[in-house]
Amino acid sequence: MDGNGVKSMLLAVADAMDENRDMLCVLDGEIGDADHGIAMSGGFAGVREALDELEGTPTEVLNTAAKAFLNAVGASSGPLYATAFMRAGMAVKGKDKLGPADAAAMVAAMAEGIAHRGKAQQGDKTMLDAWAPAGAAAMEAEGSIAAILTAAAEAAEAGAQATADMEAKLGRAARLGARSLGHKDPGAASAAIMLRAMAAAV
Amino acid sequence: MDGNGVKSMLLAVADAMDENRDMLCVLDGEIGDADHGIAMSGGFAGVREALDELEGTPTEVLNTAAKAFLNAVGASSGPLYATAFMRAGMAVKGKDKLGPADAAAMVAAMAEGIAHRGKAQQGDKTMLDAWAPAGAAAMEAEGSIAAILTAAAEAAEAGAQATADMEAKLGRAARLGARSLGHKDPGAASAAIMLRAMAAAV
Amino acid sequence: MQTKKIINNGDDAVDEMLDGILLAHRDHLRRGDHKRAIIATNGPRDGKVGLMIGGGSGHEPTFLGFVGKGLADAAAIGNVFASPPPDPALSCAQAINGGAGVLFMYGNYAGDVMNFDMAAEMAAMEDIEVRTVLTTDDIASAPRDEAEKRRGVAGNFFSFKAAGAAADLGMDLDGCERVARHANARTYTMGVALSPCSLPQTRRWNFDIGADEMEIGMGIHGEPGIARGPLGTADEIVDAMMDRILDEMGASAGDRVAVLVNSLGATPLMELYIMNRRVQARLAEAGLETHRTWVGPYCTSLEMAGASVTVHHLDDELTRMLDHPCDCAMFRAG
Amino acid sequence: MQTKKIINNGDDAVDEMLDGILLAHRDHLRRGDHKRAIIATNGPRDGKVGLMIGGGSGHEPTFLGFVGKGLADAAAIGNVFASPPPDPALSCAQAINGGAGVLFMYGNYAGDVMNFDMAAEMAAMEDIEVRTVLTTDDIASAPRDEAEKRRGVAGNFFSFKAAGAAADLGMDLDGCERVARHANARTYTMGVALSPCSLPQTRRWNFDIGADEMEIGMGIHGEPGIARGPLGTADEIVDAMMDRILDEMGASAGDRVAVLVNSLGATPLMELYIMNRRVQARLAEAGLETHRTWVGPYCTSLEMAGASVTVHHLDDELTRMLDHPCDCAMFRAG
Ligand SMILES: Nc1ncnc2c1ncn2[C@@H]1O[C@H](COP(=O)(O)OP(=O)(O)O)[C@@H](O)[C@H]1O
Ligand SMILES: Nc1ncnc2c1ncn2[C@@H]1O[C@H](COP(=O)(O)OP(=O)(O)O)[C@@H](O)[C@H]1O
Ligand SMILES: [Mg+2]
Ligand SMILES: [Mg+2]
Ligand SMILES: [Mg+2]
Ligand SMILES: [Mg+2]
Repeated sequence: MDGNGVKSMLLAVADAMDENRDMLCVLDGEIGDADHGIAMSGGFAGVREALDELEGTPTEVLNTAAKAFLNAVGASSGPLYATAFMRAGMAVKGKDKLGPADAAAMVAAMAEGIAHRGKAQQGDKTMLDAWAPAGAAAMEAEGSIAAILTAAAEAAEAGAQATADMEAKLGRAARLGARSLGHKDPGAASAAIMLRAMAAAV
Repeated sequence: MDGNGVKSMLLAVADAMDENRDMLCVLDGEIGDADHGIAMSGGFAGVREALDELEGTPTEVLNTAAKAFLNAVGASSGPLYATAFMRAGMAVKGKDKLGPADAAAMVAAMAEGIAHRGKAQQGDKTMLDAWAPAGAAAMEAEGSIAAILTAAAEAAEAGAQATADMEAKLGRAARLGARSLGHKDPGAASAAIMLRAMAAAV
Repeated sequence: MQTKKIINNGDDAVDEMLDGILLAHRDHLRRGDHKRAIIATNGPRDGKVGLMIGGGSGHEPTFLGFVGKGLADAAAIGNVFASPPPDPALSCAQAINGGAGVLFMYGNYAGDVMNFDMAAEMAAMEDIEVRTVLTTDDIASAPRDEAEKRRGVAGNFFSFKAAGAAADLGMDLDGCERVARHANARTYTMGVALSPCSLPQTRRWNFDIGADEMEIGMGIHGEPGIARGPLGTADEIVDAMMDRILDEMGASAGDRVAVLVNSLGATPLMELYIMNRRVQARLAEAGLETHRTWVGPYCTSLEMAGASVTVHHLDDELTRMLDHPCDCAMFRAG
Repeated sequence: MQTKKIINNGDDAVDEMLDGILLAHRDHLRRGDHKRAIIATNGPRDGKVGLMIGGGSGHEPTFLGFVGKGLADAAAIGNVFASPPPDPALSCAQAINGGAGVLFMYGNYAGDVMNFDMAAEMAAMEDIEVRTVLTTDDIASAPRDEAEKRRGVAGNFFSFKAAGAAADLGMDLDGCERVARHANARTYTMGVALSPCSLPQTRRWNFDIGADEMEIGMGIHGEPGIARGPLGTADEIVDAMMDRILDEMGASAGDRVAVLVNSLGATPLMELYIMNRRVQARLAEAGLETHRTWVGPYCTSLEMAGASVTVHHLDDELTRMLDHPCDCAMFRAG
């Protein structure tokens, strides 16, 4: 996969976020402030625009996406995904073509970036509960890029599902305590959607 | 009928206004500001309180009612009914006992007071469209006080009904023009209720 | 199901509100002899024309927000959407009469006219000279050739401001009346309502409106307006308002105006400022210069959603009146 | 069916609102290098600590209403209910740095902390010293022993005011930071929501609430609070709030406080003043003296119905800060 491959992956995510915008807002409305779909689709709209003319290496594409996402949204998702994309870009720095191991490294780097920026622990009921298992699954999986991303997406989906049984410790939902039980974390849900769209785009 | 008789008539009206408060608000909501029931029941609540201890002539009772009604409500109804009750009081001044002719004079005086204070014309879609025919019917009717008040109430009811086919010329509804068609004037409706309660109380 | 309100007994709402206002604004407001007569602590003085404003409750910060030095000297307060009876108005007139007469200003509504006229007659019997100027800025409420039938809405604040400044500057009763009439004649308001309000005593919506409808020309008591239509965009709504306002105003390029973009209650500042953007664009397009702009809830209808735009057509005198300082509890200008 | 709003395209709402604000308040506000960085025309100056506040839109007049001489020097503005990204905050810091450093103040939300911290790091690379004080006045949002986890809501205005006065009085960055932390530590807010709000981009209610329910401790972004209950009377609601506030505050008889009774948007002044009546009764009962009171929409959640009560526990220093004059577009004090 070259820079254009990474770009089509991100554009596929942008479409997926548009499709899921309302669903993500509804999820966020249950335990947060009802805007997560807006943040994700708005952020990727910024990415789409910034990548429009760009022909670059995977790292260039990811760095451009990071800045565009951040400036389009702010919010919690902005710094988290900006950091994630920058780390992913660092993980594949200097490469023009990415193989399965690079894809795994990218996913793992995104998970690390989110953990670093957000200072969340697994179990805090955040997007990290999708990204951490996704990073681990990607590193363990074998086969094609698609196979690796699919493994990551599946792990993210399971992780996102599991957030429904967690009490929030961080983010807007943290003040809810036990009232956050039974509601899936919107950031974890969008993480799974992102990875599934990436896998499908390869 | 003595002063106490006048008093029981007014107390009966107070009860009738409480019962019809919501209906009158709904009527006023269609073409006005939805508060006519509040004004009428609030005004007569003031009358009820002011008359509580009073033992007086018909004129004293009516003058007390006038002031109490006015101070309790203001609004359009306040000056109109305050003037009406004062005129009624003047019409029977010096009398301790009222007969059928006095009752008719009272109703006619109320109609005149309302016309004088409001400067409305018949057909303007106001309470005058109930009071003017009621005053005329009272003067024409024969028989007991009850018969006279019943004739007045019937005329007021017909007059109130007819306001539904009028375009408002005065009051809050005046700006509605043709949109006021089909809606009964709330002030005319409460006038009919008042007269019916007075007739029933004798 | 009752509408939601943070109140105690609906019948006590106005008096409890007044208690809360007086507790919050002791520096500016005090009670007169009547509990519904509220007097400026620092406004009335000997030799100055007294300005009394007033009307029904439910429009806060109108009227009490405009009571203070340089603006109104007192306000007579009625029940919700109901003119006060004559007594509080008379009590105001007595408290603010400095020997130079008292000007009554209020919106043109049948009930207000009857009650305040009775108060004016009672004041005259006590040798207090009273003049009355009705505000009639709602251009949707009657055609231009019957302008005197129009009702007073959010724009009344410009007329109050001008009269208050005139009085504070020491003009006599004739002068204050003239300035007040002049200001009112050059004030143009159009409003639109999106949702109903409800009275504290009934807690029922006072009219129905479709989920995608707006009422153009709705009165500030929820009286039906001139037309129902589908809810437009902010620019469409403002254009409809500004077309009519600019047409009525007949201003020449280079003229100055002041602007009020007013919330009827529930409409938040975000929407008002989006409207203001278009208002200013239309004024600029017409070559008019905006001298000052107010944006916010200045004349409300309880919790009604909706907004109005007022344009006040300035001349040198009205500019001086508008810029004259005033010091009120809920309002600032000059 | 979409919620009713007077807007154009929901995605443009924030930028169009900012245009409208800048047109209305040219005397007070100007744009910085970034279109979402708004600077006080007359605040920043050499040698003075710069105060930057900011956060998501939808809370108007927070934050821009508090930008002006004597209060904040700039505000960085985000999307609706979303922290701004680092760039506008950096642009603010650059514009208001007078060589004495810049204080960042904003509500304690995960997104705001991440974005503003990134901006602070970027500013540090340009040799602008930045300190940060988070506002945490919402006592319903975390227990007392985790007070640092609480979110900032309507009471942040007292902390901003104190810090702005400190900076205007020439205190250095250490001093301003100390005053800001001190003010925040003595500010206590409790809120209650009656109806949801809706975002301009979704125009869907962001939560459901029963027709006779209220949510106690609701956040200013519609985040669920601590409990649902049946809607109480004004006195019951205020008592529930004041019980907790007075308990947390631990003031002694004779102490002075300042009060803010705040509308979350749709709740009208009538209800706020009815609440204020009870707030003042409770304060008087506790032997506390109310130095000043603000009542109105100061920190809103779009069109949400509801209200909050903030009590700011004064001492001599905080009284001086509160009384220090300031000159902002949508706010007045001192
Ligand atoms: N500290 C954090 N670490 C990781 N993820 C976080 C953190 N704080 C919040 N999140 C994630 O952000 C999501 C909310 O994002 P979004 O709605 O876009 O931002 P905001 O909370 O600012 O409205 C949450 O569902 C959660 O997954
Ligand atoms: N000038 C008038 N003459 C006679 N009746 C009037 C006049 N103006 C208004 N009314 C009556 O008053 C009624 C409204 O009364 P009410 O709702 O109590 O007062 P308001 O209009 O002040 O809210 C109208 O329905 C009409 O019958
Ligand atoms: Mg969110
Ligand atoms: Mg009425
Ligand atoms: Mg009324
Ligand atoms: Mg948000």
